[in-house]
Formats: sequence, structure tokens, C-alpha cells
Amino acid sequence: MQFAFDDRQVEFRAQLRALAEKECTPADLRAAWESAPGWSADRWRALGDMGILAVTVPEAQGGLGLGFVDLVLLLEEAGRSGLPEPVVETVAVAAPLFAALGTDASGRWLEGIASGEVAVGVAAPPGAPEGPGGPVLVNAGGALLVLPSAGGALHVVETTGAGSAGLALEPKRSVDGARHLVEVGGEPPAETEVAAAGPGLELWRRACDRGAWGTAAVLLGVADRLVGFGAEHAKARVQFGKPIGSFQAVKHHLAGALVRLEFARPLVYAAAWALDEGDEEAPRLVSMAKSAASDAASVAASVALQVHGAIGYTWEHDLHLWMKRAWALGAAWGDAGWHRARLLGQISW
Amino acid sequence: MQFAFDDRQVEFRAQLRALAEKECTPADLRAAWESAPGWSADRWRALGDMGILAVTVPEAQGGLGLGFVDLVLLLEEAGRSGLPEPVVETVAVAAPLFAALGTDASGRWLEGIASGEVAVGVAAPPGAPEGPGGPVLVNAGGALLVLPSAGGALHVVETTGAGSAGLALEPKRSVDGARHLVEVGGEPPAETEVAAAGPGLELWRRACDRGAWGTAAVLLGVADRLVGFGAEHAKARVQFGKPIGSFQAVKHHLAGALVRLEFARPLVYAAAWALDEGDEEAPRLVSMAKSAASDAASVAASVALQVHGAIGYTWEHDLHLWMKRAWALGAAWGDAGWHRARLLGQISW
Amino acid sequence: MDLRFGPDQERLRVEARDWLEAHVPRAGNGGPLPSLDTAEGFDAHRVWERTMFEARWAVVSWPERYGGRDGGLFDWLVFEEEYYRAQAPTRVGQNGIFLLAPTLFEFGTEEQKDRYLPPMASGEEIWCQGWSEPDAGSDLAAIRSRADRRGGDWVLNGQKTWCSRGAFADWLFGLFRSDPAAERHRGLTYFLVPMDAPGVTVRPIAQLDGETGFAEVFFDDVVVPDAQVLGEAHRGWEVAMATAGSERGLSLRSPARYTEAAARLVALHRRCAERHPVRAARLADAVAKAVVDAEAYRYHTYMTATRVLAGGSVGAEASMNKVFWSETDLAIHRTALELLGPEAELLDDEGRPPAWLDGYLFALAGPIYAGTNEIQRNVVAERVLGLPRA
Amino acid sequence: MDLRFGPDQERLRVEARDWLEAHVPRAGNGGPLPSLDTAEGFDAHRVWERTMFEARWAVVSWPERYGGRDGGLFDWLVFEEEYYRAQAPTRVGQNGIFLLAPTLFEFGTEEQKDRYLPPMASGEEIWCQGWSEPDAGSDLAAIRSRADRRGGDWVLNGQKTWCSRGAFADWLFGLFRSDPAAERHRGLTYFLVPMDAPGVTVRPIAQLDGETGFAEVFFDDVVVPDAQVLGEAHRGWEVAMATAGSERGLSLRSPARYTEAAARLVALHRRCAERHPVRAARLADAVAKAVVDAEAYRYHTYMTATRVLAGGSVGAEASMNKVFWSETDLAIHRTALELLGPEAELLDDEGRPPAWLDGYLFALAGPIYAGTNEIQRNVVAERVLGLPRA
Repeated sequence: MQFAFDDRQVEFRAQLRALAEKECTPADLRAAWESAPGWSADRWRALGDMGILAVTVPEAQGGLGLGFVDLVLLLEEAGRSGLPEPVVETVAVAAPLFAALGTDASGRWLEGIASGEVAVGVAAPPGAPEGPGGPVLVNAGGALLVLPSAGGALHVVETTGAGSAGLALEPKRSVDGARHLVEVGGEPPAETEVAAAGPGLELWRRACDRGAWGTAAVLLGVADRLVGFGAEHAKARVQFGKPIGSFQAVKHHLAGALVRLEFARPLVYAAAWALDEGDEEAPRLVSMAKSAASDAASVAASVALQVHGAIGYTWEHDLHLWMKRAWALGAAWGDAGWHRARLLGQISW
Repeated sequence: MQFAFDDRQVEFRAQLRALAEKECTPADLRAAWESAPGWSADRWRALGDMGILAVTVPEAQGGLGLGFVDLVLLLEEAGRSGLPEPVVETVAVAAPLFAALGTDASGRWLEGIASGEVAVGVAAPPGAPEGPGGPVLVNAGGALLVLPSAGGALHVVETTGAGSAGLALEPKRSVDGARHLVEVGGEPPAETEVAAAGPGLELWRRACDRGAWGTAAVLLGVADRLVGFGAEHAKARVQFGKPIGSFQAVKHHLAGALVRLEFARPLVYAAAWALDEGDEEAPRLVSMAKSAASDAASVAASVALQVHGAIGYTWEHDLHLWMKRAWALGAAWGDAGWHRARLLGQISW
Repeated sequence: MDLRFGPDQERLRVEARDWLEAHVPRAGNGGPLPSLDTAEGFDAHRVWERTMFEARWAVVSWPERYGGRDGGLFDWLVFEEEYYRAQAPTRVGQNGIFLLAPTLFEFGTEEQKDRYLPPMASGEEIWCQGWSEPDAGSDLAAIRSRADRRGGDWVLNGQKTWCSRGAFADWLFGLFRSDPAAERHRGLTYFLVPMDAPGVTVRPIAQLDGETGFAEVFFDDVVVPDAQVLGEAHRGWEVAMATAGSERGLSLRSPARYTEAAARLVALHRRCAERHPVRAARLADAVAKAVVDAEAYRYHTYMTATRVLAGGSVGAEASMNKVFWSETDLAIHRTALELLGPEAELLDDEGRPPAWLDGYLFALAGPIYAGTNEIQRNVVAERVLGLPRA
Repeated sequence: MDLRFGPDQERLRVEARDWLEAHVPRAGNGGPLPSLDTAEGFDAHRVWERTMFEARWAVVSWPERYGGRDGGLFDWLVFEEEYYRAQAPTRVGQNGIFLLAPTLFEFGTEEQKDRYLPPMASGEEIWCQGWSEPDAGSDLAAIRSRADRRGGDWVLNGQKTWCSRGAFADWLFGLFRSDPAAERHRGLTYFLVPMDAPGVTVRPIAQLDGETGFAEVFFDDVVVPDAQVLGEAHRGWEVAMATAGSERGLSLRSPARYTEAAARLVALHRRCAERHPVRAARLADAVAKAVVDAEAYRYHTYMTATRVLAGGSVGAEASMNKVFWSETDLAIHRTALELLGPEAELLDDEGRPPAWLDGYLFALAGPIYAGTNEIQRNVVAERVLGLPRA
């Protein structure tokens, strides 16, 4: 038993943090809110250069050939810095899927991912019972779109505009302005199928697990940032002649949020390890991780807002950039309740 | 619209409070815990003398011929003082039922209730889906036992011991030692039937509504006492050089409990009025009242214990006499969740 | 005890329901109105206030001479129930009508009442509040904006913030420190200030939904005559507390808002059960709890209203109300968003939050404004339970 | 990262499971034992400690010379998992083994360790704690019980309360004020006191279930030699904090308690679904949440253990643990009682609380003892988040 990260993994996170501090300031985030597709090709390439996009790409396709334990601190950092790019969809969901396909096309896609040229969006099928991000939504703008057909076959569509491969791609706005969603209409054509109904559905289910897990990791960072916002404000803001952080109500709000976060974290890390190992407990751990992380981020958002008071209720203050992310990602890929129902066997992807 | 009590109703409560302060001290309550049936024939007669037992008995049978609005403050006071006697079962559940029956026997029972000679227990049928106080339990020791048969006919059994009318009456102990329960085994014989299956079930359902409502009223008083315990301790107990009630965490715990209580109260009062009026909204109001009162008492119990710390965890301190009552009555006649499910039409008596 | 409304109130209810049915702006009937936190929407809402005023629905509980119907508290509650049932627009004039007007009725001179109440009722003059300052939020008594005597007038300097409706309002009411030697709650005066007075500068502040629901207001040598002082000079705190009591208490927060929202929640739950039975089963308890709390608030309000009509006062109970309605409102909207599941995050085609998300954003402010819930719990603990101050 | 236990631990697990399977007192096998808060039950539990000791299971993580197996933290955690899975008896020796022993290992002399550890491990000497006093609960530094120097010895006077196991224990460890001039945390000394010493009087206190789980202990000129001081005189606070860290942190609160309870809760939920489907549907989310929280605590403990083994410390994180496990324990048991519905209130035929109710009564103490959760949240806010002291 060794439940810790090695120096290389910790160092990798530090690199991403350094990059994000330069390339993903709150001003950059606000720019992402204002423009479609909401993320920056330059920053995407910079992410490629520092290696995060290549983590799960096999070495044969120019990747690092690493796993989810190597990835998890990076995703957490992506949440902390508010990175608007579809890192989870590309690195956690798509790259392992493409690697499993092992076709010429998937090899090319993997090379594109590793080099920072390709980003991926993922859409759930219209018939999905309670899927990731609504039946027909995708965190998109990517050059590739992964989606299952209503029948359960798996498709990868190279998107070229609003009507790629016969699919209607209609932009949708989220309360989290950095999430530029697309509603997918129509059925993908036969020539985009990458796996037939049976194996396709199995691949899809595992992809959903990775999507939920990756989003849980991002939510840890989001929650961490929100608690940080709250603590900083509580130290700085003076009322009744002292910092409001000296009032017990404020202390207990923030301490409660921190406790939820600190106990969500090990579940997300353990799920990463189980996914790497192909452990049969992995789906259970993913659901525990996502439900705990969604709740932790939700509590952190509420507490941070309440501690800030009116200033936190403004568009000018950066708090809402993370608060709305906590709401949106908390519900995406199954909200806390969905994953708890899954844990009891009431529901599945 | 006149949502207030009149002077006579308020005065009636004061009389019960005065009686309880003499006849129902914590020492009396501890005596009730120690002895079966746990309540005192003397106190029962004193309650009869002051009139509470006669409230719902028609004047023709020596009663006051009043209603539930006249009764509700008295039941609340019964909860506050911790009265261990089966007032709800006798006055709220049985007397109106007997009055509706209108038989010679029921007339005699009503006279006995009004004069403080008869107490009543109520048992749910073994086949009941989720009934009042478990399928086969009764707050008993009463001279009369009201219960439906498995088929839905309604019976009244004059109890004379452990094997009355062919029923097995086995004592059961509750965590609230003042509740001396009886498990009822067997089917009541035909000669005890007071209403056949169809009308009997309807009478039973209305009786259950009154039981749930009466228990909700008692719970208001229990919650009030618990908040009072907490507030008194918070004023008296000194730590870190000041009363612990000056710490914001303690303040907010108690304020939160008080708010739950104050907003449960009008629902219980409104349900009393609706029951008096035979209003079609009465069952909904009863369920709202019981769920709110159960929750309020549960929160008050938790908060009172936490504010007291270790001293509240002792058998010597009186707090637990009310805390355990809050737990037991909170679940009896349908717990908060049961009544909320009923409100949505998922379940019924 | 009698929980029936009287025949007068039932007549009023029918009349209000019919009128609202015919006049509330809906799709196809000049509505729904644009957000009142935009310039366009503010004007549209002002027109709606005028429409109500002309039919004498704007201020049912005011005396007839100011545009009301001489209605009692229960008349007002009945009207509010119908107003919310009709899903009529948010009242752009509510700061004036519900917060300032009770204070004017209590402390205003006859001249002030004649001057300010009618245009307030008609929507001609919309009021915003000037309580908070950058360093005086929860600690409201830390107000530093000053009112100095010059000639026979007052001169205001300083800054107010979080002025709801401040971006587009015509008048502001608020507290200024008139006696710099006095501390905290003493030496404050309650002023009525036109927003177009020389020296007043408004900086709109965008709120969570991106729109300018509130504003900062700067005062730079703004001259105000004695006629625009409400109540006695230097006694503004006592005057303001009456308004704060209205804000936190019965007047502003009509229970109909919550019962109406709870009814919509039940309908949403029913629809959810068809497509997402597991989700609906999980949230059933929360839906029912929302209904119970909304009804609890309604009956509690009836009890309070009965007591007030009998000469009682609201007092510290206003703080319990505030905690309860703000938590109820949040719980209703949180449950709705959970019922919507992954669709909850979506904006509509104009990029605006749809009804439930919009309501959630609004509800989020509940535990913060009009005295944070932390402050309210302190008040409940100290004034109702008698716990010692820190 | 590797979340597998090593082969040594898996061997230990199998060995422990087999032994416990054969020896845990169950119905038909000398058990279940009577409540350890009765005189009879205390003795029965002492015998069980002895049985464990003889098979070297009493203190797996201690050095062999004191009766242990030289096991590491993970060996201990594996053993605990098996211990709870086997539903083995509550450890009557836990105050000594989990609270005092770590302090003895850190601060004790060789003589003290040789003298006290083996009988502690064997159950021959059961320890209770002497921290709280009537006026020193949350404010532990307000201790007033005194230790005065007389001749070459110490003389103890005063009163301790809430001494868990105090009704039947053989020894007590606790803090006494040795320097009356020093204030608060200074001038305290950590003593080891035999309960049969002249001048010690024990008054058992009945707890919520009516049994004497704790006691008041009175000291009237109790003479104690220097050999029974742990650590330096007047430095008792620092010594005690090490013990408090153990109590609040990793050592006492084995995650197996919660994972085992959560597994039983899932089984209870399954049974409930057969007879009360609506009730079970309502509580499904709470059941699953209990599972998640129990597992979160387990993995969090593995992370902490890894860090401690790498030379890290627990520190203020112990306060987060305390808040989390106590809330998790309460939530598990509350949910169980709701699943039981109206049957939850019933005692068994001997008038004792059945398992879930008994567990609930125990869980209720969680947010209170070992530092209330209010104090713990202060610690988290101040020491982890850096918020200012009041």
C-alpha cells in the first residue's frame, strides 16, 4: 500500500500550474466566456507542449503512455486554474478510447491529440437514460466528436462546421460561460462508426466512467479554488472592527467545506488507480468519486458565496467564474444523486 | 381570517401547565419510566378533573363538546411537560371515533373518558403498510383498545389483562421509557367489532389522521422544551471565561432549531382547524403538520444535546427524557418522510 | 380561530384574478417583459406599474387618497396570492412600495406623504435603497457617508453600494452620518435624494446573471433641503429600523412567491417522473419538503398578520422569517435544478437563464441581502432566546 | 501509487480472519458478551482482551517485547478491518492501548514502558482517562485539579469527570495543575494514578443507555511518586496533546467501524425494500451517501497512513478526521433508524437497545467527546485555513 504521488507526478502538476498562471488568468477566462468556441488554440498548443494532452496517448503515437494516476493531479490543477479547454473529453475520455480501437484513423487522431492539434468533444446519445451532460450536449468546438448512435454503435465524427457528416450541431450556452456546448441533432452516418453495437456500448460505458472521473478530478480543483476564495476574503474583509474570518459562523462554514473537499480527494485518487489497473471496483469508485466531488464543489460554492456576501454576487468578482463551473460540472456526467443511485444498482450508463 | 386562539383556550392551557408543574415533575416522569403501565391513575383522574380528557367528548356524555382547536394548546403543553399518559390516543383518536359510532357501548366509553376512568390504547393492524407506531404496537395500559382487524373492520376491546378477548398483549419497552407499548397478537373476535370493513376502514383512516395530528401537537411542546433546555444551559455554562451562549456556533444551532419549531407550529394549528371543519384539506395539513413537527423535534433534540455536551449524555440530566420522546414520537403515526410521501400521493393509511 | 378569508376578501380575490387574467403581460399579450435589470425592461416594468396603478391594484393596502384601496393586511395577502398565481411581473417599484412607504406612513410629514406616495404608487418615481457602504455591510452602523450642514441645507458626500434597482431608479432613500462626533447607531439621518441631483453619480454593478440589478452611488457635495429628511435629524437609525423591519418581515416577502414556486415544483416533479423515474424517486422527499415549508411560511404569515391586526408587533420574529423564507426559496430552486439534472445549466436562446435557473440566481441572494442570515441568527438567539451578546 | 496491501498484510489478514472466526464470542460460543459498561460485562471483556493477548492479537502494532507483532500502520489497519468484519467485541482496553500507549512510547522511560505496557496489552490493567473537569470541558486548559509537592512525592486533589471506563478501570491517566502560578496550558503535569490508591473515590455516571460508561473521579490527598509522572513535570500539556492527537486522529478511529456499518446498512436497506418500498426508495440516496462517506474515510486513512509512514505528521488534520468520522457515524445510524421506521424505538427483550439503536446512542457522543466538533472546526479554520483567532 502506497497511497501517494511520486515526485515526477507532483512536479508535472507544478508545470501546469506555472503555465496556467501565465496563460489562464481570470482575464483569459473572461475572454473565453465572450468568444466561441471559448477556448484558445494557442493555449491548447501550449498544453500540448507541456505534455498534459499526451499523458494517455501511447508512446507509439507520440504520447507519454502514462495513466490516470499521472493525470489526476493535472486535471485537479485544470479545475483550480479554471482551464476552459476540453481536457477531460480529450485526454481522459477520447485518447484511451482511440488507443483501444487500434485503427489507422484512431492512430492519426492520437497523434493529433498528443501534438495539441486535435481536441475532442463527447456527446451522449439521444436515447441515453440519464447521461453525461444531457442527452444531446457536448463540451465541444473540438475537431473530433465522439458519440454513440441510438442503437449503441460508437461513432467518431470529424467536425467541419455546423452540419458535419449530416449531424446538426447547434451551439448552446451554459450558465458557465466557459462551457461552449453543442446540441447534436440527427444520427451519425454509417461511415463514421468505429465500433458496432455490442462492443461499442461497452467502450462507451467505460468512456463515460472516465468522463465522470475526469470531471470529478476537475471539481476537486474547482472546490479548492472556491474554498481559497472564501478563506482569503474572510481574512481581508473587516466588519465590526475585525476580519470576518474571526467570527465562528464564517469559520465553521469554511471548515465544513474544506472537510467535504479533503475527504472527496482520496476517492478521486483511488478511482484513478483502479481505472489504471482495470480493477473491477473501478466503476464503483468512479461513482463514489464523482458524487463526493460534485457535493464538495457544490458546498464550496455555497459557502464561498455566503462568506463573500454581496461582492460575491457580482459579475466583476471572479468568484462566479468558479461557482458556475461547480454547478455545471457537478451535474455533468451524472450528478451526485445519479452516481449514488448507480452505486446501489438502480441505474447505469 | 382570524388565526389566533381565544382567551379561554389560552387560559385552559395555563390550567394544564399549573397542574403539570405539580403532578408531572421530572421525578414523576422518572417514576413513570420505572413502573408499568408507566402512568398514574391519580394523575389521569386529575387530568379528567381539569377537563382535558373531556374536551372532545360530546356534552351528552358529560364532555365539553369542544374541538381540536380547543385541544391543540393542551396537547402542546402535554408535550412540554412530558405527560406520560395516553392523552392523544384517548382524547384525539378514540373519543371522536366513539362519538361517531353512536352506540350504547360507545356512549358508556365516552362517559368513562370524560370522567377520567377510561384510558384508550390504539393498535395498527398487522397488515397495515406503514402504520402508526409499527404494525402491532400500542401506547397502552388503557382500559380500551382500538384496533382494526386485518380485513379492515374496526374493533374496540375492553382489556382485562394479558389475554383480553383472545388477543395476546405482550409488553414492549421503548427507548422512551415513558412509552409503555404493547404488542398485540391475534385477531380481535367478532363480538368486539364496532364497524364493518368498509366504513370501519374509513373511520380508521380518520382516526389515524387525528393520531398523527395529536402527536404533532405533542411534538411541538417536546421541541419547545428541548430548545428551552438548550438555551438555559447556554446561558449558564461558562467556558473560556464566558457563557457558551455567547459563541456564535451555539447561537446559530439554537436559532436554527427555534426557527424550525416556530414554522411547524402554524401547520399544526391550521390542521386542528381543518379537522374541526371537516375540511377536505385536513389530511394534507395533518401530513404537513406531522412532518414539520417531527423534524422540528428531531433538530431540537440534536441541538440540545450538542449544546449540553457530556452532561446531556447522562441519565441523570433530564434532557434525555424529552430527547427520547422526540425520537419515539417523531416516528410514531408516520415519520416525517412517511407523511411527505403521503403528501405526494405515494402512500396512504 | 377561523382560517377562511372573509367575503370582502373573496370578492377582492375574484376581481383581482379577473383583472390579472386580462392584463398580465404574457406571450401574445405584450409579454413576457424583458428583465427589469435592463434599461428596456425597466421601462416596460414601469409601464406595468402604471397599468396597475390606474386600475388601483398597485398598492391595495394604502389609503385611497394615495392610490390604494384602504385594504387590510389580509386584502393585501389575497391580492399577492393572485398576483403570483397569475405569474405577473416582478414589481420594479417594490423598494419604494414595500420598504420606504411603511416608513413614510410612520415618520413622514403630510407634505412628504402627498409629495412622494402617489408617484411611487404609479411607477412615475422608482426608488432604490442606500443602506450599505463598502465598509458597512453586515455592520450597517459603520456608515461613513456624511451629511454636513451648510446654509439651511444638508450636503451629502460619500458612497453607497448594493443599491438594488440603483442603475435606473429616480430616487434613493438612505442613511448618512450627520453628527460625526456620534458613534455607530447614533448621529445618522434618513434622507430622500433624487438621483438626478447635481453631484450624484451612478455606477451600475452587474450581478450574477450579468445584468445591472444594483449599483454604486457616489455623492459629491449633493445639496438636500430639510424637506427631504425623513423623521428627526440624527435619529435616522430608529427610522431606518422601521423600514428594515418591513424589509425583513411581513411586507416584502409575500408567501405567495413560495407557494406558487412549490406548486410549479410539484408539476416539474411529475414531468420528471415520466422520463427519469429514478431521479424523481430520489427527489420526491425534497419536493414534498418544499411544499411543506412554503405552506408553513404561508400559515405563519397568517398568524403574524392576525397578531399585527390585533395591535401586536413583528419585532425579532422578522429575523426568523428572513432565515426561513430565504432557506425555503433556495431549497425549492435547488430541488428544481436537480430535477432538471444536466439540463439545468442551459441558458435560453437569448442567452438568459430560464425560469428555474433565474429563480435560483435570485434565491442565492436571499441569505445575503437585507441582513445576512448569520446576522439574523444572532438576532434570533439574542433577542428571542435571550443568549448573551459576544 | 499502489493501493494493494502487500503479501505480508494479506497473510496477516488470513491469519487474523481464521483466528477471529474461531474465537470471537458469538451466540453459542460464549457470546455475545454483556455490555462492557456493566460490572459483569467489563470482566467478560477483560477476559476477551486476555484471549487476544495470548494469541498476540491485542496490540499488533506494538513491539514484540510488549506483546505485539512489530506491525506497521497498515498491518494494524488490516487487522482492524478483520476485527470489525468479525463483529468482535468493543475493546475495553482501548483508552490505554490507543490513547495512553502512543504517549508512553514517546515520553515514557524504559522502566515505565516495561511496567505499564504488558499489563495494558493483556487486559490485566484497564486504563481510563482523566481529562475533563466540571469546569474544564471544551476549555480543557481550565483544569483546576492540583498536584502539590510534598516530601519527594506529589499529592493530588480535585475532581475529574466524563472518565470513560472510569467505573471499573484499574488506572487513570490525566492532567493536574502542578504550578498554581502558571496559567492555562502551562504548569500542568501528566500523571498515572492507580484507581485503588488511598483518597481516590469513583462515582459512576449513567449515560444515555442507563449504563455506567463513564465516571467522576475524586482525588483527596492522593499520593503519587515521581515514577508515575509521564514526561517532564509542568510540561503535561505538550505530553497530553500527543495523546489527544492520537485520540482525534488516526489511531483510535479505525475506518473499519464505518465500512462495516455501511455494509450492514446496505443489507438493511435491501430488506426494507421488500416490505416498505416507498420508505426504501426515499432513503436510497442516504444509504448510498453513507457508503461513499465510509469509503472516503477509509481511503483518506490510507493516504494519511502512507504519509505518516514516510515521516509526515497528522497535525490539524486530526480535527478534520474527527468532524468527518463523527458525522459519518451519525448519518449511518440515523439512516438505519429511519429504515427501521416505527420499530426503531423498541428495546430488546432484556430492555437493552438493539444493535442499530445502541450504535446510534454511541454515535451521538461522537460530536461531543474528544473535543466537540465546534472546537474541531475552529481548529480547522485557524490552523489549516489560517483564519484569525476570535
